[in-house]
Amino acid sequence: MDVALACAWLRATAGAVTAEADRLTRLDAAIGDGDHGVNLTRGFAAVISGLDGTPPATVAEVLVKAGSTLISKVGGASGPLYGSALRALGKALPSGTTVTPEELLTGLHAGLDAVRALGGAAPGDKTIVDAYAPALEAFAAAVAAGSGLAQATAAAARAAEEGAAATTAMTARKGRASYLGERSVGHQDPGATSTALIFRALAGVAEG
Amino acid sequence: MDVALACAWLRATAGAVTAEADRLTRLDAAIGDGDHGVNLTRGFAAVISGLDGTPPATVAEVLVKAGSTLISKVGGASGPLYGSALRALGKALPSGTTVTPEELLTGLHAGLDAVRALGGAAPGDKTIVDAYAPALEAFAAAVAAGSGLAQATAAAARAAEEGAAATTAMTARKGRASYLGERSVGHQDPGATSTALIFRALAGVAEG
Amino acid sequence: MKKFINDPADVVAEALTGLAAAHPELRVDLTERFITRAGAPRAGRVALVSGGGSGHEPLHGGFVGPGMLDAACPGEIFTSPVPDQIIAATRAVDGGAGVVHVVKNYTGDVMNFQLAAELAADEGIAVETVLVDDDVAVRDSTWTAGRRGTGATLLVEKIAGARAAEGADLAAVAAVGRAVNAASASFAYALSAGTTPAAGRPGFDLPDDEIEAGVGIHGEPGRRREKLRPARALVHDALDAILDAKEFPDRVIVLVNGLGATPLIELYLVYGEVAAVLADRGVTIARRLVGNYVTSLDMAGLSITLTAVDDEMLRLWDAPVNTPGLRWGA
Amino acid sequence: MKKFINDPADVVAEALTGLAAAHPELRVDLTERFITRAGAPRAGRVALVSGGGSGHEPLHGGFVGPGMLDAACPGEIFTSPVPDQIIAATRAVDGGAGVVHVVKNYTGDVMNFQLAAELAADEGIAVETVLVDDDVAVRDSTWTAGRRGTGATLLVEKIAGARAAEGADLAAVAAVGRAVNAASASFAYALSAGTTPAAGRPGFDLPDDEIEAGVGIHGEPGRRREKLRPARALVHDALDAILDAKEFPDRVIVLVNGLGATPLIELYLVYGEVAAVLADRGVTIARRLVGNYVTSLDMAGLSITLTAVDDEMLRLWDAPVNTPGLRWGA
Ligand SMILES: Nc1ncnc2c1ncn2[C@@H]1O[C@H](COP(=O)(O)OP(=O)(O)O)[C@@H](O)[C@H]1O
Ligand SMILES: Nc1ncnc2c1ncn2[C@@H]1O[C@H](COP(=O)(O)OP(=O)(O)O)[C@@H](O)[C@H]1O
Ligand SMILES: [Mg+2]
Ligand SMILES: [Mg+2]
Ligand SMILES: [Mg+2]
Ligand SMILES: [Mg+2]
Repeated sequence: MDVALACAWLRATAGAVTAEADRLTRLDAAIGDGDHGVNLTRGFAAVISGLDGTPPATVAEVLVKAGSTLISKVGGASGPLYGSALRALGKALPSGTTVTPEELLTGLHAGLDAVRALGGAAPGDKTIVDAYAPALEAFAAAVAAGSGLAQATAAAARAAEEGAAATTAMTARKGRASYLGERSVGHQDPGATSTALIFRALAGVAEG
Repeated sequence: MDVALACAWLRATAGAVTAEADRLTRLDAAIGDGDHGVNLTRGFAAVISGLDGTPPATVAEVLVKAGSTLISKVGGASGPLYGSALRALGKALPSGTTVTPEELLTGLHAGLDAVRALGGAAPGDKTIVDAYAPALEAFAAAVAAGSGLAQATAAAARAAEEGAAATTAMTARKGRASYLGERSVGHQDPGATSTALIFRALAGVAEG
Repeated sequence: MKKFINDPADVVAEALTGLAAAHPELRVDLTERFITRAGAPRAGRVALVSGGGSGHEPLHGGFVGPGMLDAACPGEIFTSPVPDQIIAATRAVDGGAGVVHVVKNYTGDVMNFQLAAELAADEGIAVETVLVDDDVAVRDSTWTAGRRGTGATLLVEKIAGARAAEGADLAAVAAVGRAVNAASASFAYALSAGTTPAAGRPGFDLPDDEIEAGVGIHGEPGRRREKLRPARALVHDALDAILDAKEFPDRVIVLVNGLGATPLIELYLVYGEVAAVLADRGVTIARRLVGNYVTSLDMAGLSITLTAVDDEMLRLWDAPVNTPGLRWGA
Repeated sequence: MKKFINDPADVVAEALTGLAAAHPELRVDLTERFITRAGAPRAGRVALVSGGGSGHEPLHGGFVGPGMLDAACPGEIFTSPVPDQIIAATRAVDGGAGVVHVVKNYTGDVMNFQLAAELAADEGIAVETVLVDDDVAVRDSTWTAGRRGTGATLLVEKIAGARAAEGADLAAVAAVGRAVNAASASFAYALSAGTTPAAGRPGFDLPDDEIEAGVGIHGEPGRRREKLRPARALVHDALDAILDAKEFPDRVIVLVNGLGATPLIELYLVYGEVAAVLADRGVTIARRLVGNYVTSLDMAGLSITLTAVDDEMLRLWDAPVNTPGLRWGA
């Protein structure tokens, strides 16, 4: 991954969350407060307008800056979580204009750790973690099997989507949906859904 | 008209405004504030529960008491107007247990005068007056022609109903509907409508 | 209809019971249906009595207290009080210096207060009536019932109440009340109708993209129905109507008043637009009030009132007031 | 959606502009998005900062002023503020004696305030966080995000604010805030959902005869949907939930709080029912507040909060407060 690809990833994510804002908001309205789509649209719009000036020189800087922007602009639960994840991901990368799949794997690990440290969610709690963790696992397996970035990110995206779909059956134990208890069952988690969009955006740009 | 007939008239009126409360309220909602049916239902319910003790000894007393009750219980525009009308009607009657059609005519005259003195409405202003005035005229003509009470009140009721229907074409110049100006055209006046119900109730009990 | 009520017929009575329990500093006569402050009557002081249909809370009951009303008479919802209530309240607060009736200009209110004033005169109580008719959405004409009383009622009650509190005589209290009314103009918009418990359905229907411009506080239709537009455009039009109707030569008090279901965040947004337009037009805002004061049940809507004030009125506006609905300096 | 707004994206910014114009006694930083009282920081005094999503007005911006908050950070509608706002407000009001953050217990609020508190610590500003989690509709459990913060926020801000005003130190101010929260329990009902400007449609749909029992102030679903029943029955159930969840050994402060579109007349009616039930249960009401304080845009609904108070808390409750949304003794 180089700087251009990192920037392309963020732009593709911005496009995806904007296009899917309504669906994300609807999912959030069902078991939360109905702002997830608006939150991410606002946040990633700020991220890509931050890229419009002179873009940072390294992949790490791109991602750290994007994370800081999310923290500054989104609010809510998803702002600090995605913001901290991207910051941790960036900070775990070597400084340089390109990053290997192995280095990206380390970064993605750090990102998930940040989400879990800040939010305290475990797999099965019906959160971002339920898409992120399987995506990371699939990515790790692909890298271990010697796949390139395109293949590994495609595997991660598929796993994130399956993970997001699997949240439908879960009872929320973190975030706003946890207030619903059993009534949260039957609804797909908005944060897990947006996580899948983010991994799908990565796979899309990595594919070429 | 004797005391029993006066009481029967009030009971019949109470029944009519209760049965038609929804229509009166709907008419009032269109060009006023939507309480006319509720107002009259509440008022005449109080009137007939006032009759439940020892009924007054004279027709005059029955009607004065009913008028006072309306003033005390209804509020709004219709309470003082109908209340004053009944009080004036009663006060214009000779004290005695029966009243001739001629005496009733004098009383009805006094009632209309009270409405006009208090409310200042002229014929054509789209108010109670537009049903009351033609009813009175028809009653007077019938009495002059030597009709009995049943015939005279039937004529009055028909005239009141025609008068109420004619308010549809009028522009309101008094009461809440006057705020609407031209927009009040096309709606029948609720007060004129309830006036017609009151005269129809009288005709009904006079008929036997 | 979904409301937090028991029997629709009991709403006013039960709300008064709650008001009495919530405000030990008020006395609520549940039989005669009026609200006075503790310690009434105040000997030698002019008393202020107002009233009108319920459903406009905190008006009027919420404005009973030091510096404002001595008594309020709540009628049924959207129905003026009856003379019995008004005379009972008038008697209860008359301290020998006379009583001012503050009456919103609606046929029912006017007639019922008039009958009560006649009864009071029979009993030797001097009554002056201050009629409030500030709603410029209704064209004033000798051929109609005249303009409706809306938001300016709060200003009349506050300023006349302050004048009474400082010991002015009956004529002076009534005079300042009339002056405030004469210096006031209001205009309201509804986005949707309120629902009276008795009717059980909204007072009027508006399509999803239409509003009622110039609506009355009982849901009376206004000047016209129009398409919803941005707040900025609506404020422009409302202020045009207000500034066309009256002169505002000097400083003004501005009231941006919610009609019930409009969030405070929108009222503040609208106040920002009002302040911008008035700055443009060279009108100085001396004081302002933003909130729900003269409501119309759960109507989504708001009204804007401007009152031209002189130093005397401003001094009286700033004087302490201590009521459930309006409180400062106390 | 019908609202008095311009562009939905600008609602919070434009409402802040209006708030700034309406309240010269407040300072509104439109760039950093926070509200402080004039005269901040107060040297040597503990400062109180709160914040949360917008749409709950007058909470929190309307509670900035002497005797209550030093600063408020309004987020986007129903979205917690970001750490930048919170740290900027914290810096602006820190008078050297430390800052208390009053935070409603929502994941987003907690995380954003936590990040800001870490930044403050880096800058050498001592911060104590008081978490408000009074909503007993949500079963408390280590397996969930815990109870939500709702009506008790007002009581925490008022009482801790009074403690700060009299010069207590950081630990003492935080301690009384936590004690108030621990002594509070709330339960809410919604008759219909509010509509955020961004979403443009109600947050949830309820059939014409159903209500949401235990709703959250962002429209979060509650314990259950049920048929609308008379106010008396709803109050009984709400108080059962509250009294089951906590002990109220002595006197209480009662807050009957409208969620936005509920007329005051209904809130008073409900307060009357609350007073009757508590009299039955032997709970003494020391003070009460009835009105719209912690709202949810135009949601039709209400919440009931009970806070068990001792003499000290009552004294602090009665202390003067002078803010746009709550004012007495000043
Ligand atoms: N503690 C947590 N850990 C991980 N993810 C969380 C946590 N709390 C909430 N989330 C995620 O955040 C999403 C909601 O984000 P958003 O709607 O933007 O914030 P808010 O709930 O503050 O309105 C949820 O769907 C969930 O996936
Ligand atoms: N000045 C008046 N003179 C005669 N009738 C009037 C006058 N003003 C109003 N009315 C009558 O009163 C009716 C409305 O009564 P009601 O709805 O009970 O009172 P309100 O208008 O106070 O709600 C109108 O339809 C009209 O016929
Ligand atoms: Mg959300
Ligand atoms: Mg009417
Ligand atoms: Mg009426
Ligand atoms: Mg949110």
